[in-house]
Order: sequence, then structure tokens, then C-alpha cells
Amino acid sequence: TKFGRYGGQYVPEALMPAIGELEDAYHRFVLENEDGFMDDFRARLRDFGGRPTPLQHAEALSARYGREVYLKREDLLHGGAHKLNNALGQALLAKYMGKERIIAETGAGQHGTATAMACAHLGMDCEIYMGERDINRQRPNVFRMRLNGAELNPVTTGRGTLKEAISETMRDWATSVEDTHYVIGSVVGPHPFPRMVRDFQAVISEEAREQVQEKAGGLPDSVLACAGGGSNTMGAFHEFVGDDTDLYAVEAGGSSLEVDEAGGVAPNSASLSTGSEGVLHGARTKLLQDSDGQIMESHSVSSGLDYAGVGPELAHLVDEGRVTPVNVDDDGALEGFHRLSQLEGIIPALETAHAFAFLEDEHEELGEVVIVNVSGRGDKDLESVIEETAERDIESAPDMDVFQGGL
Amino acid sequence: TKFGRYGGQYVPEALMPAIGELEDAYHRFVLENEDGFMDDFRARLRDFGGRPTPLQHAEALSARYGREVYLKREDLLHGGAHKLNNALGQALLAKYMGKERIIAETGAGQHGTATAMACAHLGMDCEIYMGERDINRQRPNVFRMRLNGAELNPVTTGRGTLKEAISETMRDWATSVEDTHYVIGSVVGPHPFPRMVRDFQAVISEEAREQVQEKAGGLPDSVLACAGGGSNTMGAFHEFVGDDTDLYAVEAGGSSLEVDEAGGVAPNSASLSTGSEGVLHGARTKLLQDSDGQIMESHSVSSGLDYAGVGPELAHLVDEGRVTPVNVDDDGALEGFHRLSQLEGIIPALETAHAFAFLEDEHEELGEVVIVNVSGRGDKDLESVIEETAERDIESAPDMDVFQGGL
Amino acid sequence: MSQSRIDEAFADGPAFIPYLAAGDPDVESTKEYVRALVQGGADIVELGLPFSEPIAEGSTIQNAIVRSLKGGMTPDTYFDLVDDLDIDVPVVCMTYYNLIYRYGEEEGPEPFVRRATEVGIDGFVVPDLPAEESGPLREACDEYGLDLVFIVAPTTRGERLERIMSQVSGYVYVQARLGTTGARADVSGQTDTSLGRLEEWDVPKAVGFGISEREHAERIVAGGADGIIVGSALVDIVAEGDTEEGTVAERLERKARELKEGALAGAADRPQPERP
Amino acid sequence: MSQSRIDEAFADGPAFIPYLAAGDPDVESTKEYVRALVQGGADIVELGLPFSEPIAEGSTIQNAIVRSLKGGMTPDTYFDLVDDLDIDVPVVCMTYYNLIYRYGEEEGPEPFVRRATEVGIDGFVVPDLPAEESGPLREACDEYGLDLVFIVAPTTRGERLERIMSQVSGYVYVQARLGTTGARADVSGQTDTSLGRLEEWDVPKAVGFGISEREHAERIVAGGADGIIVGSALVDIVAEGDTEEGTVAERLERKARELKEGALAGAADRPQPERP
Repeated sequence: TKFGRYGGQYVPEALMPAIGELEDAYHRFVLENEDGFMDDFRARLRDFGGRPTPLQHAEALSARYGREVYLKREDLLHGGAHKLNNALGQALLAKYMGKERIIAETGAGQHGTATAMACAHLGMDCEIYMGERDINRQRPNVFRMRLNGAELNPVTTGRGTLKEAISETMRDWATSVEDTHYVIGSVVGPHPFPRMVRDFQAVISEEAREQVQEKAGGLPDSVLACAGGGSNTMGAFHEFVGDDTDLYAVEAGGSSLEVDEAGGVAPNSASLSTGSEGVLHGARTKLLQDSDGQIMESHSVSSGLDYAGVGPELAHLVDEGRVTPVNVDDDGALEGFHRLSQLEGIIPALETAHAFAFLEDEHEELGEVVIVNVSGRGDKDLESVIEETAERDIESAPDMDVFQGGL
Repeated sequence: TKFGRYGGQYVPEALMPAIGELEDAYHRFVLENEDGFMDDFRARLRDFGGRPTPLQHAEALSARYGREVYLKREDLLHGGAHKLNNALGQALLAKYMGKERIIAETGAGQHGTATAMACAHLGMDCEIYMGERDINRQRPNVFRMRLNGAELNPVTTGRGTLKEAISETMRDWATSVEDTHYVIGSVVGPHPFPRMVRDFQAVISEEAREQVQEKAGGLPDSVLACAGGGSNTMGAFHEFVGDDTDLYAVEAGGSSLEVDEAGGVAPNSASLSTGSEGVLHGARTKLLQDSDGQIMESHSVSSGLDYAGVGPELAHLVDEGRVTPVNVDDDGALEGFHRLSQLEGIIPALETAHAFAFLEDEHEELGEVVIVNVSGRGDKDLESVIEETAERDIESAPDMDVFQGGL
Repeated sequence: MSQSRIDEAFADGPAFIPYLAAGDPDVESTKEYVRALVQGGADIVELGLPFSEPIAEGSTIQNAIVRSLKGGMTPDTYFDLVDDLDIDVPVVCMTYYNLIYRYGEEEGPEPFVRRATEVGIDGFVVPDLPAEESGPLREACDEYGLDLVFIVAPTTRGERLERIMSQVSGYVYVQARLGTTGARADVSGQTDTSLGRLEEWDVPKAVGFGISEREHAERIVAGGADGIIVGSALVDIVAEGDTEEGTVAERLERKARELKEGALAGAADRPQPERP
Repeated sequence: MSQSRIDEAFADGPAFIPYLAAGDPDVESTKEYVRALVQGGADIVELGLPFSEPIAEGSTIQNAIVRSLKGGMTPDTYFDLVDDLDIDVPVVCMTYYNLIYRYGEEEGPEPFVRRATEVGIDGFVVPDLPAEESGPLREACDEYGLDLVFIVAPTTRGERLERIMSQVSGYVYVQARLGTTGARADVSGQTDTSLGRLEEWDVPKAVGFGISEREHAERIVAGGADGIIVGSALVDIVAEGDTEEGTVAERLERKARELKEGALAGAADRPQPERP
């Protein structure tokens, strides 16, 4: 149940039996392919989800940086992000386990939409918890969840972001655990979630590892992925962990790495870079917390990275020196967003944009062959980006006047 | 240059040399793969676009209709619709021809975004003409075009929809023809556009024909595709034209098939079902026109179908009895939209939703194996759908209260 | 082929060919305006029959077409207008092919041409009908002895020129620049090049697109044109309505006179070309 | 193991165990409220140390925690509060594991337990620390002679029960129903089932989650419980503040008395279970 000193099962007793049941199901269905579960899952990922996603050679970026840049196109997955890999896996597992109802939390709404889509596809009931603040930042995703037939439960506690949504979903689960599965949205939470979600997301690096050898004739020198909770990160890294490839987890530096302890706010989401060990949402991991151990309110321009914790396996790989944690601030992420949109014709999620900002800044350190995981597309972020860009001086942005009504 | 009595090259003399040049390039690069153009194109469609798209067995729809329903998932193509097949093909062809600048018209904005993406990908200048009314109906697509670096030119003549945008783009082309290629967005316009666009889109049916044989063990009894200009339609039909498969072109019935001749308005876009022969935008085809030959203003709840003409090849195939034109009204399309979203976890474009409405109504006539072309995803339509649904009594819609602020 | 009324219009020096959109803003005004233009020296009148999708027109003429269609202009109204005109210069109908194709009970352009002949129209300019598609209309024109004017664009070269030359009658419409119709402040350098390409042609060459001033007319005719076609500069006057400087008709007549004088001055500047 | 103060609290009949969130709304009030509860008959006091992510709590206690944290509550303030309490019943600290884990300079729970011992805390309830993860805290409690209370949920069965039984001391917290904390209008049928599963255990069984009325207390104790734990119903009184029906302290004391009486009545309804 642990990754080195991280992980574990720090949850209310009421949930422990369900977690034990899940652990059992994970072993039987996922690890041992009982009843052909994994075959079914992979077939659905292919036909419903659109896998494999391409590994695209990025011509403009390769020319710009003088090295071969490849993009793992998870933005092309159904729903627009890597999230479906996990949501479909867990919803299907719940179905194999005989559960009737799915609950999930969501930050940016990507996991919520992926879960809602998966549940519609599988004919399961679905309720999504989402912080009120995130609901207002990500309206299109709210609409999509509702259109797919999911119920939406706004969470009004705290700052109304992912952290609160997870807490609230755990409370629902503590009530409904007998017929309900909680589809956690990242490689976080109590064991077996971090391992199971990683296994569902590992298809990213399985494909990428094969594709890059075919296209570049060898393994990459570096793999870059943005890191909030860390599911696209672990998905993109997993199969490369045993290789001699540098792995960069790009966190949200937000507006500053400084912490406002009195206000309880860390204006970033860089738990790997700046966090300390603690226990949150079922696992021991690196956290943004004050000196007493109270969890800080995190911040990022991208809702999907806006979380005070991170997956325990990533924390472990960072301690081991296998993964390098780096971070990029809000301005950098917006620059990365606009740059990729214009240079490659791919509008990335704001989360993903962090990885491209790091590429811009540090490309000289990344070797000859670089893979960037394009974890999602930016359709959900259009309004936020327009608003945030208008408030700043973002060099790579188009003239924003055209976005102000009166077209 | 003709399909039976339809097609031709009815354009200003100034454009004829460019059209001749294009015809030449089409033969050399597309038909004869000169300089490996088609290999390059197919590789980009794969790596940048995400092809092949899946042919998904739709479990819920198959159970509902008592026959095997397969979905050709063009909604998973980069940009969210089949449009990239054509936009990328033409932009790349223009590059091979040495053109520096791309212009295009757009209705729903899907062709505009696809063209903007393709131009960003290829490093080409891009200007998009879009009717003012459509700009207001499809803001997310407007943002996406701008973010990809394209200029946007609002068209204020007429009702400000696709028809006017095409006319205005032709005017630009008449001025700029020497260094500019006009990426027309459907199987319309003067020869060789209808044929060339069809060839670029035919990848849909090439893939689907192979996939359906693998999955269903034989050819389909029916193929359904929505039809506005007809590019997804011809793309989905082309490889089946020689087979014994029924082909249904589902047009937008709008609010009524009745025509308001005095007002110059046909409150539908059903040119194949109700139109008459005439000449528009470079081709002889079936049109919505009054008894004098003035073009009517068309209408559909979906911008992408809102056009008074249709591709000449489709008009020909309808005359030949090879393609059956049918139509579905605005209400039916909204029902189809909500039904697919909830039953299959796929939010379709409003255009696409017409095909699913027809499936619901007429499934008993469609044989054992049915393919529906999911021409695009509905992210761009969220606001419209919410608004239009709230004004009607749509049985399959979720409770819309949650969409009215105050979440 | 016998000499047509249009051919004759080019016989005595450079022709001034004004364009107006019929029915802008109404039928009676158009009649008055056309007479004013003839009074001012027009040798031929191009009268536009408005089509809802005028893809070759700039915004000036687009707007005129919108006004005319809103006023209820139809092909039949147009023919009645021409029938009533009572002028002694040839009338060329400028319109788009769909209106020609759709007119009457029988298929094809013949009914339209027949009716045009009845009301005294002498020829056609159809901007969206290149030589490749003009067969049926050419045949109908031949049957009724009407001219079919073709446009030669700055991009027209080689084989295409020959194809047009074999089909054209009346005059060739030399498009002075790329783009759509519309008044401009200068004369395009493309004009001379285009005229040069047509030097050997024995059909009169009338230049249009962008001419708005006396001096444009002079320079273009001095450069070898047999006529000038002016549309948007006149439609602008119609759009303005009556002003302190005169009624629309007065100002149209004045503008026509100015342009005609320019053309004549241009002709004086050069050795008169040989005429058939 | 020697008899702890908590064990003693169960010795003379059913125990009434009230819960309050420390520092809600401030430190001085909490002291007053705790004294009122003791006055009303509390046998043990569960005093919550607020954590920012109280995943096991319903909205009543979540809100209390927000008020307390806004008031500046920290672990050190909490310890000082307990140190000042001056009551003669045992105090159980209810909090989440991260605060225990993070306290002090050295790693692990020992510094927290050491400090808790110094201020007179008798035991802990940690809702997010199941038996699987409780080793280090259990060790520290043993070292200082403190009790570690575990929760048994309606879903807890078989092996898990045994694991908890091997770790628990003081009392077992029998969760009356699935879900989070919060006052309810009825008694869950799950309570009897859960108590049945624990019949053989020789550790006192205190039932919590949802108890708010005298009659709940009576029924639960009559059903075999050795104690009742009441939180949200009391926190609601704190949240209301002083009313016409009395000050918060007065109403807390009155409510405590009502619940304690209920428990006693329940005990009278059944043969007293054997006690170790």
C-alpha cells in the first residue's frame, strides 16, 4: 500500500471495507484480467475513447528549440483530456464489481466530464462534486456533465476548489459506500487508488514508448508532463521509469512560490517543489500545509492543477531523484498556451500549457529527443484565458480586442 | 467538371486561371501523389489529426433500436469535427502550390477552426470570413480561430450566415488570387472543389468500410450522415456508392419545409429534399430559391447546415436514386442531441444530431447494420442548445434549471 | 456577323458605358437616371438586374442591389423597365447566371434571351459565366442576334484569351484590376498590361473596375481602350440622393459628361486605332 | 493494561460523552461550555482539535471547525485550553492524523502525544486513522498510557473487527450509521446490528453519529450500548448562541442532562451487562 514512505490508507473506518473490496477487485480484474476485464477496458478505450492517441512530431517546436519535440496527443482522447483513461477504467471496474452508482469529484471539470461520459456510455448513475468557484471557472464542462445525464453537486465549503470537492465526495462515499464507487480523479487518495489510477493512465507511456522508438529510433532523453494530482504525469512517466530518460513534473507555480501562512494560502500548487510531508485525502504525501499541518489553499490559473497535494508515487519518485519537480508560474503558462496554439495549431489545456512553458525556458537541458504530454485540450479554458490574458502583458498572445464583444 | 447535370465552374473570369491551376495541382498532387503529397497528407492526418477515427459499436443505441448501430467517430478528429480532413488537405496542397495565404469561409465555425488549426500547423497566414450572426452563435469557435493566429473578418451582408460568408470569401479571392488559396469548406463551389473536397473527406468511408467489415462481418445495410453543404455526407458515402448499401442524407428541416417566398426565407436547409436546380457559388446544383431564381435565406438551429445549396455530386446521386434525401426539424435535432449525450456519453454537434433524430424515427427501415457518421462534437453548441432547449418542450433533455446561473 | 447596335456605338470614337443597378431605389428613378446618363453622353448603358448573391461586386453595388431587391425588383419588372426606357443607345443587361437560367417555363437561357430581345436589350454581361459555361447562352444570343460580352481579367492569359476571343461579341470588358467592382482613386497599372494582351483583337475593348474620374477615363483611353465602363462612381451618386449640388439626375448627367469628355480627350492624345 | 481514567468513566453505568469543537467560537467560551456539559452529567468529554479537511464531518461540525480556525485555533492553543480546563472527567482529543503527525520537531506522533499527556488528555479519536495505519500512534499512546479509541462502522466486519479489537483501548466508538456526523431525528436500525457484532468485546461500546434526543439515548443504551456520544446536537446549540431560552452554557447543560437521563433510563430498561 506504500511507495517508500508515501501512500497508505488514511480514511474513515466506514470506507475501509470498500477499499478492501476495491483492492481485491483491482487485483482480480486489473492485474489478472479476470473475466477479460482488461480486454474489455482496452477495447472501449480504443472504440469509445479513440486510442491509441498519436505521438506527433512537432515541426515548429522542433525547429524553434533545435531538438526533436514530440507531442503525446491525449487532447485527442474523447472528452478532450487523458482523464477518460482512468474514468472509464474505474467506472467499468465498478460495473464488474456490481456497483450501481458512481460519484466523483472534479476540479477543472475534466475528470467530471470524463466520468459523466463513461457513466453514460456504461449506463450507470453518476453524481459529480465540484467546487463552486471551479463551477464558475469551467462552465462548459458543467454543461457537458449535465448533458451526459450526471447530477452536479456544488461544493461551497472553503474556497470551493478541488480539495473541498474531494472532501465532500469522500463524505458522500462514507454514506453510500455499499452500492457506490468513488471514481477518484487522480493518482491520489488511499491505496489502491494511486496504483490503480496509474495503471489505467499508464497506457499513455506504453503507447508513447513504442511510438517514440518507431519515430525517433530510440528512447527519449526527456519526458515532460504537467503535475497537479499527477495522473497524466504518472501516466506519461510510468513506462519510462526503468529507462534512462529524464522525467520532469511541471507544477503550477501560480502567482508566487511564497506562502502566506497567516492567510492559509499558498498562491501556487507546487506540492512537489515546495510542499512537505503530511496526510491528506487518504494518503501520506507531499502537501502544501502550514507549520501546524493545516492544509493551505492552493492557487493556479488552471483549475486542474489547483490542488494542495500530489500523488504519493510521484512524491516518492521525487525523493528518489527519479523525477525532477519544476514549476512555471501563471504568466508562463499563459505564454505557453498562446505559443502552442499559434505555432502548432493545438490549443492546449491551461494545465498542459505549463509543460510547454518549461520547454521554452529549459529546452537546452532536455537532450535531443523530448516528449511533452499534451494532457488535454483548451476548449474549456477559452473564457479564462481571454480574461487572464487581458489582465496581463503576455507577449505571445494575439490582440485581445477582438474578443471584447462588438465583433 | 460535372456530376451528371450538376457542377461546373460558374465563377468570375478573374478566378478561372487560379481554378485551372488548382485543377492541375489536384491532378498532380492528389490523384497522382506527386512529390509524395498524399503520403505527407495521410501522415499528418494521422499524427496531427488523430486518424484513424474509431468505428464504435453503440451498445445503448443498438439495444434501443434492435439492430447493430455503429458510430464513425469523426468527433474525435483534432478540432472536433470531420472538417480537418479537408482543411488540412487543401492547406497542404496550397503549400505545395507555393501559395502563402489561406482564406476560408465558415458557418458553424468548424471549418474555420479546422482551417486555422491547419494553417498554424503548416505555418501559413490565414483569414476567415464568418457571418456576423454565426459569430454570435458560435463564439467558442471564434475564439479558437483567433487563438490559432487566424484573422477573422465578420461578414455583415444579408442574414450574416454561411451563404454571405462564401460570397465574401470569393470576393477576397477575386482580389488576391495570385498568392492566395481559398480553402472552401464543403463539397461545393466550382470544379475541382467538389471532387477534391470529397476525395479529402473520403477517408471517412475508406476507414469505415474496412472497420465495419472487421466488426460486423460485412457491409452495412445503411449509412446515415447529416447534410448541409455535404462534405461529411460525401465523405461518409463515397466508398459505399458502389455497394448495395442504402445512403441517407439527413438535411435540416429547420422549423418548417414551407417557404416564405415573399420574405425570401426558406425556414430550413433542405436543398436536396425541397430545392430546385440552379447556379450558386460556382456550381449548378440543387438550391433553395424563389421562382425568379433569387437565393432564399435558409434556416437551421445548427449553423453548420444553414446553407441554401448543396454539393453537386450529392444532387446528382439523389437524382440517380443512389442517395435518399430525408430531413429532420429543429426540435428533432435537439431531441437527438440530448438522446445521444445521455445514452452514449457522446455530445454530438447539432449538425450531427439530425442524423440521430432520423435514426430514432426510421430505424425500422434501416436494416440490420447501420453506420451513423458522428461528424462532430457538440462543445461549440452548448450555449445554443441550452438556449434553444429552454424555449421548447424537448422530452429527452435534462432539467435545464441547473443551467440558469445560480449554480 | 452583321454590325450590331453595340458595334456601332464604338464606331465614332471612344464609348462611355455607364452602369446602374435597375430599381435602385425604384423603377421610375432608374428610368430618369438612365436618360440623364444618355443626355450626358452615354454610348451604351449597362443596366444591372439584381441577383441576391452578387459575388463579383464590391460594397457599393452590393448595397444598390439590396435596395433594389427590397424595392421588389424581379426579372419581369426589369424587362418592363427596359421596355419603357425609350433611349437611342444600346442596353446591355448585366446579371448573374442563375436569373438567366431560371427564367421562363422552359429550361435554359433561351426564354430569358427571347424576352430580353423583345424589350430591346442588345447584349449581356454575366460575371459568373466564364467561357467554359457560356455555350447555351451564346447559342441563344446568336439565335436572337444579341451580343455576349465577356470579361477579361488581369489574370487571363494564353489559351483562356483565345477561348474568350472566340466567344465574345459586342465588346470585351477589360477588368482593370483584380478584385470586385468599386470606385478607386487611381488607375491600375494592370490596365495597360491587359490592354496590351488584347492589342490584336478586333473587338472593342472597354475598361471597367475602379474608374471614377475624368482623368482616369482620359488615361485609359489614351492607353488604347475603346471605351470605359463606370459603375460604382455613379451608383454612389444614386446612393447619396439629391444634394445642394443638384438632383441625382443632374449630378449623374454632369458626371457622365465629365467622364465622356475625359474619354474623348484620351482619344485625342493618341493615333486613332484602326477600326473594322 | 491498568485501568485508565476512561475505563473508570464507564464503570458506574452508561457514559454520556459530549463533543465540542475547541475554539468554537473562541477559547474562553469552549472552557465555559465544557464545564456546563460536565455539570450536566458528562462522563467523558470529546474535544475536537479542528483540521482544515474534516472529511468525516457533516456540515454542522464543518462549520464549527471553520469558526474555530478563523478564531485562530492551533494545536498549541488547543493544548493550552485543555490545560486550563480544570474538570474531573477524562478528555478525549478528536482530530485528524495530519495534525498529530506534523506536531513538534521530531517526526511522527510522539511529540503530539507527549504534549497531550502533559495537559491531561486521556485519549484520542482519529477518524481518518484506521487500524492499518495506527501503529505509530498506538505505540506513542502506550508509551504515555493514553487510550486510542477506534471507530467501528456499520460496514466493519470479520477480520477488520478483530484487527480493531486488538488495537482499541478506552472505548470503541460505534458509528450508528453510514455517512458523516450530524444530528438526526431518528435512531438508525444499523445501531443494534453493529452492537450485536461487538457483543463479545470487553471494551465499552459508545454509540455516536446522529444522536440528538433523550429518547435516542434511551433506546441506544437499552439496546446494549455502554455510552452515547453526542456532537452535532450540542454544536448546533453553540452555533445558535444565546437565545430567549437561555445562554449557550445553560442550554448545553440542560441538553446534557436530558441525554444523560435518557442513557440512564435506557440502562434501567435492560439487565446491566457484565463489566470487566
